[in-house]
Amino acid sequence: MSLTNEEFRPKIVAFCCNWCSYAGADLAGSSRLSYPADVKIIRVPCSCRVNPMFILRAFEKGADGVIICGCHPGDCHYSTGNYYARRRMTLLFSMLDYVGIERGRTRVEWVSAAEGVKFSQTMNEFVETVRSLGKNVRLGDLRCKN
Amino acid sequence: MKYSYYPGCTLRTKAKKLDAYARASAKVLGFEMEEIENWQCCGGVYPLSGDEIASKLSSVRALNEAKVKGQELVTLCSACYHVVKRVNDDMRNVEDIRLRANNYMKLDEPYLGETEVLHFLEVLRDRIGFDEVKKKVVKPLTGRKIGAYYGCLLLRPSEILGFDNPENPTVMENLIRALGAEPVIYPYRNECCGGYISLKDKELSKNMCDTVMNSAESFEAEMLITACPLCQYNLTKNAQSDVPVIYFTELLAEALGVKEEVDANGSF
Amino acid sequence: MHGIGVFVCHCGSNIAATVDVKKVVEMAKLEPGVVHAEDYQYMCSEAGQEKIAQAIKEKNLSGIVVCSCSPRMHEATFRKCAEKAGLNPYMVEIANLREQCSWIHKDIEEGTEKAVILTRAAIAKVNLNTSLEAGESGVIKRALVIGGGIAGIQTALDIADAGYEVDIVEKTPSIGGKMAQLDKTFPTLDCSACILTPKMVDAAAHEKINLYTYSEVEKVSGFVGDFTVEIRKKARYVNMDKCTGCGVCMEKCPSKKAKSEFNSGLSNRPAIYTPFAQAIPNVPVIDPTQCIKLKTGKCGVCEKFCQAGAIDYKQKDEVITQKYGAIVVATGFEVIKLDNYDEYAYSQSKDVITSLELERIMNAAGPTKGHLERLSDGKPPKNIVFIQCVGSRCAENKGKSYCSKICCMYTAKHAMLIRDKYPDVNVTVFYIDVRTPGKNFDEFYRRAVEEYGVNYVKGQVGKVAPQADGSLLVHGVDLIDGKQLKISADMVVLAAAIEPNPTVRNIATMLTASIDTNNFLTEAHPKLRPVESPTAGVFLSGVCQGPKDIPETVSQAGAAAIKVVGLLAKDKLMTNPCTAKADELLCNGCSACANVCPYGAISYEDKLINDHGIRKTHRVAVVNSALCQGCGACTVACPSGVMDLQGFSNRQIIAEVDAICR
Amino acid sequence: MEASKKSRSEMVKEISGTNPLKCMKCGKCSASCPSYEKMDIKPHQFVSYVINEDVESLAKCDSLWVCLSCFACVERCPRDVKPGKIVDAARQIVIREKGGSYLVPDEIPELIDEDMPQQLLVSAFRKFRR
Repeated sequence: MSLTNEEFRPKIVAFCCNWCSYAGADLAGSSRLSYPADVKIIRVPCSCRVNPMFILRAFEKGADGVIICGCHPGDCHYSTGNYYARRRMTLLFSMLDYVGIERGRTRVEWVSAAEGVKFSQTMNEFVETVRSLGKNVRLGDLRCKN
Repeated sequence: MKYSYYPGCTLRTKAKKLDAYARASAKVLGFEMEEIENWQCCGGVYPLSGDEIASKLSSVRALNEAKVKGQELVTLCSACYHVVKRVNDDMRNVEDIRLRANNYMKLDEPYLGETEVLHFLEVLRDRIGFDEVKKKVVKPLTGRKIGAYYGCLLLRPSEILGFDNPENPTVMENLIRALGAEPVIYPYRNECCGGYISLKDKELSKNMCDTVMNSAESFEAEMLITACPLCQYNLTKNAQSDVPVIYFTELLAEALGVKEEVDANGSF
Repeated sequence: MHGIGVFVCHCGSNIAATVDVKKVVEMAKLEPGVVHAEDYQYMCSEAGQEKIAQAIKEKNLSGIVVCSCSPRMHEATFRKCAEKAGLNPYMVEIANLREQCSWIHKDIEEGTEKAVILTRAAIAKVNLNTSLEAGESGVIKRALVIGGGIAGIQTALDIADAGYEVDIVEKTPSIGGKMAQLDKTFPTLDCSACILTPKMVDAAAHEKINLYTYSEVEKVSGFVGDFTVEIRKKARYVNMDKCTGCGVCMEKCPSKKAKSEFNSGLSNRPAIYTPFAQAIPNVPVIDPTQCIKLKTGKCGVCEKFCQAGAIDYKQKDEVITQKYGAIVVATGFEVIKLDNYDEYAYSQSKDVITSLELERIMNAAGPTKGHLERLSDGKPPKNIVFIQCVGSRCAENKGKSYCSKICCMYTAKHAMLIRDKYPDVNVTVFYIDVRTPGKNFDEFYRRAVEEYGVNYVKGQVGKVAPQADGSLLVHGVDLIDGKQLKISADMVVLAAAIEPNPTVRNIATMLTASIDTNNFLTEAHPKLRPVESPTAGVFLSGVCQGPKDIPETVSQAGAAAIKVVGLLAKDKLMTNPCTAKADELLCNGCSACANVCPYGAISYEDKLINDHGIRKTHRVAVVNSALCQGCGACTVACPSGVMDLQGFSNRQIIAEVDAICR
Repeated sequence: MEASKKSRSEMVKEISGTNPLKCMKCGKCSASCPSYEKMDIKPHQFVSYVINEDVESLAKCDSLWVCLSCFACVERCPRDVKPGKIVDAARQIVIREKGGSYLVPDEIPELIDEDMPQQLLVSAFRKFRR
């Protein structure tokens, strides 16, 4: 599967909580459930550790999509962290939508440690959505482009 | 209360009774079935192939007409119910069929499965309630032992039809109870009568119908009721049994005291 | 003085097959701060670790990145290795090149490209790592076992024998669980009660074991080594200290219409009852939904007849709070509801029963005193059909996706016992596969066929039709002979799937232990840490983790116990140093952080702050690092951005983001 | 030849919208089928034939014309394979080809009787002809 130049390869940042989603990604890996290499995972202790600033930074630095994965509601290792994440991201995403970063580029998904299949499916879908939206041009840092 | 009504081809020809008794009963029970205008035959069987559109369109037309009138769509014949409800499910859930059907139909507003499809029995159970039906009974069928025959089309696939428990249905038994008779529960009431196979293979249908009728007889049913003209035909014609098989609406009309009136007016 | 070392593992061919490791090394060398990079076959091996240690010492590395498998696998290994070589263990970062890269990408170009980026991100992060010191916390030398079946009993006995206090919380009035309901056990056919009851007695008599029966866990807080648990002791209406267990109350109770849970609803029990004769404790409870006195105020027969004066209608639920160092979940299973399988006529015929109901029928203490008879008319059956895989191995919308594991063996057992005791009874078993992995298991099944003449038919049953004469016509298929079968049976036994006890969901939530889509508790590692939950201090015993038979349950119970003992034997636990920390200089004490902290780890102090020579006192947030679990909720809540999480700091994560998006 | 064989089994999967690989070979479909005795290829074998890409045999078999689409197999299949839909898809492939009809109008007058409901005829037409 060699890549052609024309094919758009989005940059995707995935924040995964250590207890559920990162483990779910590991399970997807050990079960050999593939998803596009465009997805790069950053491990955080909990989805509530994801500061909106990180997401803005990602878009500023050229990310085309950002996804946050946490434990299912009620299953958070820290009891309530994912609820905070959900509320914060709802606000942030609507603000991002307002400034022109389409809803399809941002997503929150609950993936448990046992859901390797869901992790891979989610990433496949998300990458497909972002691909269809094309390159992100909003919020990009226009200074000193190398 | 007014419902849109889809009679279907057989109810206009060989199964006029099923229709006439239902209308008369509905009047007693306080609801009206308004026949939709330009209905066409449902096709008798649901086209299972995912790539067929044309054979689904007659159902979509009927469904859309009910939608425009803002009414729920009622059917009496099991086959019509089965076909129309499954097409409606496609229109709700199968993107490809929804898109192609709408492209073909060119409606003012696309049809997306908004209409609720109800079988007459569901109207009795879920809209009127069997307690209400019971109150309207003037000639209770006390002492009679009656079996329900469901066949396949009303029950399966339950995932889509959601009509009743597919392996142990109760709606017709509850109706029989409401009418004052005793329901006979026998295990083959949800097994196939042979359906359209009886056109080319009477023997096969005969085997199946005998299984059903023998089972019902062994549980001492004096009579069977059904909602399907084809089941009624097969069970009457292809089984070696003297137990009569009639439409459930006839029994209903009898208990509600409107049977004679219908018989006098009807030309069956 | 900065110097980062990068170590790329081949993991045999696991990584090297789809990632060009040499290229990753080359690219890593170009990153700022990197002074050393190398690759090796197996970094986690002794030789690999030696390479890392040597590089740390020789090149005086300030931080290392290991590009290998998931940090959940070997982060601890490499941290220990760094520490031995004199580097702070928190100066280690892992780039997950196996689970997140080589295993899911097939194209080497693509895999390598991603591997380089993941490595780059880890390097960017480790550049900003700071040395952290793990704190210490104490260990409460007491364990809680939730569930009093064979799993819970065995775990408790093993922990107690090692000298630690154990409490068992059991929600029913007696310990014993499902095993107490069984008649015989495979593959040896010894009587279940004979091997279980001594263990129940041992547990009750053990000076280190304390039983809370008819009790439920209500609330759990704290963390490994220091859990606080609230236990609700439901009102028994019988004083446990006074009751002598004579049983007169049960005899005299006029309300006898409740279904006996122990007999799977096949017989009735009084409102005041012990579940079975060998119940432990042998103290009855009054079922408030059945007791005439409690419902209407009139009756009081049991009180009248109780010579010990143990009846107490005014007893109330009692909530006790207890501290534990470790918690074991042993909540077991239930048989599924059969509502979706009405083709087998379970709800339509009394003679269609589950295997657990058959256990009760075959048991001498059961509803038929051990005589094999039909529940409809009490007649002895002549033809019995067993149906396997009822609700197991199904598509998601049709039932349980998993194999319930125990059914093949218990069905062979039932078939054999019936043929042994009633040789004139024909037994047919419809099966899809006969699964008998286990010591002496297949031999056992073969005996059922070869010695006892049980008729095994490969195929399923489509319908069970109850006939007017009371018989059951079984419509099946024999796939080997290619024949549809219609067997007239007088009893049909369904091997219904088992599922985790429904209460486990709630318990898992309280313990923040992860659970899978089937409600089985997830283990920390499916192969290497099968009895530990990913949540530290929580352990798994028995079917709550996955279907298993008695021998397997007992071995797992012992394994969970040794893990608990290993934990309780420690005097101190190292705490996670990745805790939150406020910048005192900038904190304005607004309380936003404390409001979101689930552990109450943040308090406020008026502190004297030296701000560039200006000394002033102001209110600042102080994190109790012993309580902080490091979730990071506060870091995002802080409006001035002064709360940060050590090990996952804002700068570190931003550096990772930048490296990925570069 | 190989290629066209393969495409026919793909066609069955496409038309039926089912995945025969989900089958665990329990035989519950064949245990439930009311036409079993008259079938030369049994319902569970249908699933297997599609997996093994032998739609040629299915196209020639009698089972196509005795399946009633009663959906007992679909309702009871624990793996949600929907064998009835597979049979129907194979039948579709046959009747869509020229000369594939199982019912010709000329034979109808002999087959019908006075009481036969219209529903029967339209159903049979749908199932046996394009």
